[in-house]
Amino acid sequence: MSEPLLDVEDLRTTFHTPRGDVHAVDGVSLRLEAGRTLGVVGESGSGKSVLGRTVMGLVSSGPGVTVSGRVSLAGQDVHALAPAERRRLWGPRVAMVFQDPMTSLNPVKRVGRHIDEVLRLHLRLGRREARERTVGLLRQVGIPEPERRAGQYPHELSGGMRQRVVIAAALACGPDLLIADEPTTALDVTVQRQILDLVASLSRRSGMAVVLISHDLAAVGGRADRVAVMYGGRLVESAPTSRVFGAPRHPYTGALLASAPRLSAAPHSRLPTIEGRPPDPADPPPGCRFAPRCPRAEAVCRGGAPPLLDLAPVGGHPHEVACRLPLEAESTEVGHGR
Amino acid sequence: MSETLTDRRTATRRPDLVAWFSGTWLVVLAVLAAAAPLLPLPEHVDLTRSLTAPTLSGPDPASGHLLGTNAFGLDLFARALHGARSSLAIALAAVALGAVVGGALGILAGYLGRTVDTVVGVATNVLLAVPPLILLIALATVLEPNARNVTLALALLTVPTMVRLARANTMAFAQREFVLAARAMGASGWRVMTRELLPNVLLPVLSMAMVLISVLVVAEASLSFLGLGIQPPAPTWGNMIAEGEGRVLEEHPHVVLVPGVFLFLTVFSFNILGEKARKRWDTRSGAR
Amino acid sequence: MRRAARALGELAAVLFLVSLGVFLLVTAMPGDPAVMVLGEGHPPEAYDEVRSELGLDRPVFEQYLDWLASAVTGDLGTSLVPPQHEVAERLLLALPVSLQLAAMALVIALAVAIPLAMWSAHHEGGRIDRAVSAGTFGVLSVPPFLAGLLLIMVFAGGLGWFPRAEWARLGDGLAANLHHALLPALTIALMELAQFTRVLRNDLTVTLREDHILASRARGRSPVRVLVSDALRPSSFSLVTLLGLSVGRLIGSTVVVEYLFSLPGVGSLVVGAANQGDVPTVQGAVLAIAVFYVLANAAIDLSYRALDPRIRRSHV
Amino acid sequence: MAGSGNAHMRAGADRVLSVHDLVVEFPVGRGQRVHAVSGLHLDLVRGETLGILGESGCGKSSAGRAVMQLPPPTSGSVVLEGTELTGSGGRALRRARARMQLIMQDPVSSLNPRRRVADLVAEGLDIRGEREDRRARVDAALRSVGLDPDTVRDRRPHELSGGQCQRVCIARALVLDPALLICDEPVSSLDVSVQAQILNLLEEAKERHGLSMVFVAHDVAVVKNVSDRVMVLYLGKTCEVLPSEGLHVRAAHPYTRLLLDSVPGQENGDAPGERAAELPSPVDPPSGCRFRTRCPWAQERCAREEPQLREVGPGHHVACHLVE
Repeated sequence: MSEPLLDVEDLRTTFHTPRGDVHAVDGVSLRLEAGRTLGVVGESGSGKSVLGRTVMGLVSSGPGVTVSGRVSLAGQDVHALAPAERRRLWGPRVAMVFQDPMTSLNPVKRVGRHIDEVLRLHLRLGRREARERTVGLLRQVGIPEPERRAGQYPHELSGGMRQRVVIAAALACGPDLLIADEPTTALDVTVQRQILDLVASLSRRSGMAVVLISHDLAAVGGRADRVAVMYGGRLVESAPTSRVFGAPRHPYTGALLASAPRLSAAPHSRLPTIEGRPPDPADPPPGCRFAPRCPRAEAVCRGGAPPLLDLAPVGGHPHEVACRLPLEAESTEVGHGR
Repeated sequence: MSETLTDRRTATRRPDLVAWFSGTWLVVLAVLAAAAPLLPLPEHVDLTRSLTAPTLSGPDPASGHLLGTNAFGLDLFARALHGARSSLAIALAAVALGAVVGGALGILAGYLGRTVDTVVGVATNVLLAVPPLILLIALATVLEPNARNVTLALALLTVPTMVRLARANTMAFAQREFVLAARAMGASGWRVMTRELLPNVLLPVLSMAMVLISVLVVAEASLSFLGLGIQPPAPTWGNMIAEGEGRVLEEHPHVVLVPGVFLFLTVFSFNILGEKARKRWDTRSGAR
Repeated sequence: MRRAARALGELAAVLFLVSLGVFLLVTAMPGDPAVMVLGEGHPPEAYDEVRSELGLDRPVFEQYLDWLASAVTGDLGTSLVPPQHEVAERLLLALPVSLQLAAMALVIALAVAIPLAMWSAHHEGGRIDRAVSAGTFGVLSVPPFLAGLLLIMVFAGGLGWFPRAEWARLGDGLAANLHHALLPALTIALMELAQFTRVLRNDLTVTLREDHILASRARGRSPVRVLVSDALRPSSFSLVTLLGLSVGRLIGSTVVVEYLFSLPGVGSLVVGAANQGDVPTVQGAVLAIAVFYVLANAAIDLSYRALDPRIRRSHV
Repeated sequence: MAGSGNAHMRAGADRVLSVHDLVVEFPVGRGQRVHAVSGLHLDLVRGETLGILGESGCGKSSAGRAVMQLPPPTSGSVVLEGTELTGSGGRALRRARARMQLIMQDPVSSLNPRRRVADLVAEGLDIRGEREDRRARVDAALRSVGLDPDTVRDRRPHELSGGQCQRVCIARALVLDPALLICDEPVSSLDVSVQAQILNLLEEAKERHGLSMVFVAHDVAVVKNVSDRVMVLYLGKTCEVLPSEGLHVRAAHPYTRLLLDSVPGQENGDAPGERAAELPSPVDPPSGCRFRTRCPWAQERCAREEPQLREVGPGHHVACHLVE
């Protein structure tokens, strides 16, 4: 196995709030090799966005926040770096795309300047050169008439076009890793597909690794090599994509897959549901966070946090599950997709 | 994410002590002011009764003049408390009047729109076309300077702010889906305004009222200071401070400092509490 | 374009109604202006003569039209109080003093407030931020007349650095002029300064929380660059709004401070006239101030377009 | 399509709702208008669910609200249980609204934050002045949506989760015993696991109360799951009307196919995709077929001539020149 590009070890992000400590990320470990795509899936409040920002180093220890554990990016410990050194990573080594392209572009700056600035800051390009590169990048992300578009303000572009601009700015310095936090949630279905296709093709072309964060299992499914499922700040399952869809081992993953309506199913078929509601991050249940909603839960599940164990047959890709009573290996035959 | 959470923490923890102090000061002041005529205080207004009292004496509890006397031998503590009576009563009455009138007009204009909105809007703009203090001076030129007229003038000053605030909030809430939901259930316009909008508009209006009280206390004091408000020897903080103009100030600073400190603490307390209220309740400021 | 025409029409309507209101002040007055001119014990013929001279024997609306017509040509009538100067002349003489004070105050306030707000917002929740916020609250609670008295006590009385109550026109030399203007200008500036700092700081902290700031940081920009080039400009809308709101307060403070320092500005003029019941002078001054104020606010509204490209497009 | 016509309208008496030639336009200044809905026809049989499918800007929400007369449409006719709603103002309209209820996308925002759950649910009863059994009817409504009256009755909306708020919204619609429920993206702001609960709840409510339903959403799988018939809208025009059974196989209109191909997990490499990404402005929609600017098969005829809805199978109507 090659040296991973990203190696996260027992990462914990805790916000200290008046209501008590919120363990947004609670002991997550994961690895990602260069050029691969990892999907991180979870419902709102699962900690997936905070995980992305902590990996990036945008959230770091300070007043009100404690980060522990280790994030190693191409051998460098992100959280041990001085702020100025960490900033030098952002752009050339790791970049981020945010959920809402309406708010992630500065409304009073022209489109081109968002990209220009990164080029001149990190690559020390001259004005002219930066301008040419900007137009090239806009063309590369599929924006028609890039020269004209560069001079426009964000509000003059559609949502999909804006997200392309955000991606172009993220890619400007050729990062090794792109963290995309719900990049398509705010967009229409048809546009959503275009953006995901774009990220996939850029990743293929430049060998860039991608962490694709989403609430939608199916959206991640078609693009990721591996999928990690989060619940209540922890990883509950992490496996090759086909295994997650074909033979999920964690009851939560299984229930999540089953509760999404499927195109192939007959109309008016009742959907299996997950009863109850997600845990309160300030006051999580003891033991397995999913136990209160889990039909399989027994006393042992409420005892202590279940460890993330590899259940894959020897020699196969790791299939890690944090469950004391996992589903049978081939119990549910869930078709890929809906 | 991290910033929001930290902010919430520091914001809830820090100013509580200051807020408690402010609240205590206002309560104590209000109680003393209300009870001032009943308290055994030295003379505060009648010059013929202070002929024997020392003039311009400094603060000295032993002399019976806790905070000293002014140029006519009138007791400053008594004057400050009686000044608080008129200041607080005028400011509160004016704000209440302004909130009721302005709030009602704002909701009507915001919900009904069209002609009502245009008329109310132009009227508001006319009132706002004259800077507040200038409007007060203009009114003071032609009106008898008594408590009622000062109150009415100050109330007029708050109406435009209240109209704008109520109108902006009404328009924001009217867009919210619960108003649509109420209409979908057959609610009439009157019901929507009184049952759906009013409760939501009330909180920002009340918190703005808190902020405006301090503004009005200052406005009333300014008017008195300029000799256009309630006339001496009847005490207000403004005309008490005006007594200290010129040389008096350097030789007997307490003449200015006593009413000055009362004014400062009161305005500060209203500012602190008003800001706290606004942070908690105001969703949308009425500023243009 | 239609929007601009509409705004212009509304502006005209407001100015018309303001002038009507200002004019009607006379009718609301308890005393009789003619008596005021003549003093007590006047002969009855003289009374009628003065009344018709002042136009008081004609219908109110006619009087108004006359008054408006002369006001537009720059004739604001004469003062009721001897020496009966032309109101317009006195205003013109007083105006430079007030404008200079207000302008100096605004410059001082902005020069201090912008860096202070940025510094404070950058350290949100920290010790500096808390100190600045406590300080601004304190300053906001000191009305200008009180602040002025205290400043006089310390800097003019105790330390003797500044004159206490005189004015030097620009003709007397720039140094003398500034020496006399500084203390009153500082008094006026204090409250604006505190207000600007507070609002700008709050606005910056909100802007700094927006996604595009995070995105800019994620591209590796330094916090100071982010503050200056990404956050300040979106926040400058509220600064412009604030300028608009502060003009009214600024005029009020200038009036009070001129009166306090006995400076020969519009404020002293209007307060003196108000105390003497000199209605024409008050009318003239209020009308002039209102017109200035309305136009200033209209100019500020216009400047939004220059700052926010989103508004720029939707307005045209 | 994006074409017009009313070939898909059915004959027969048992219709809860029929809408003819519905047009919704909004002025946007400078004499321009947004054409949100242009000539929409639809009908609804008792107990039926019609799904309206489309992306943002297709006019699906405007259509739902125009049926509610919130605000009334620019033109067209809306007949609810034999009563013409358009043009009937004031009191008569307010009475008719009790028969149709609206469920909206953002459950938190559709509840007045300053009121308690019991009052929110009873709101329709209060408006109608129905005072008897208020408490009992509210409790029954809360129970029917799976909420425990004793725990939620005195709570305010911000103390509930998004899913619970949506249940409250459904309860307050059901308490009025309506004939028609218009659901405007009722699950799109909810998490997947909660979404399934709400969808099941709507199905149960529909069966128990004999409701008819108009279900507006952008998610093909969700719409297919709840609907009997599906209508696909694009830029204010109807592209296709078809039974939801077998929708993913039978859909014929290029736009419906594009929507299906965009469903995550359904990507298929050899789909032709689309031509330009930009959605045309609803202020100045394309001539002829409105979808032609994004349609991979568009021909010269599509710009000239507006396609009409034609029957291509049982209950299946398509507005496209190219579909046989």
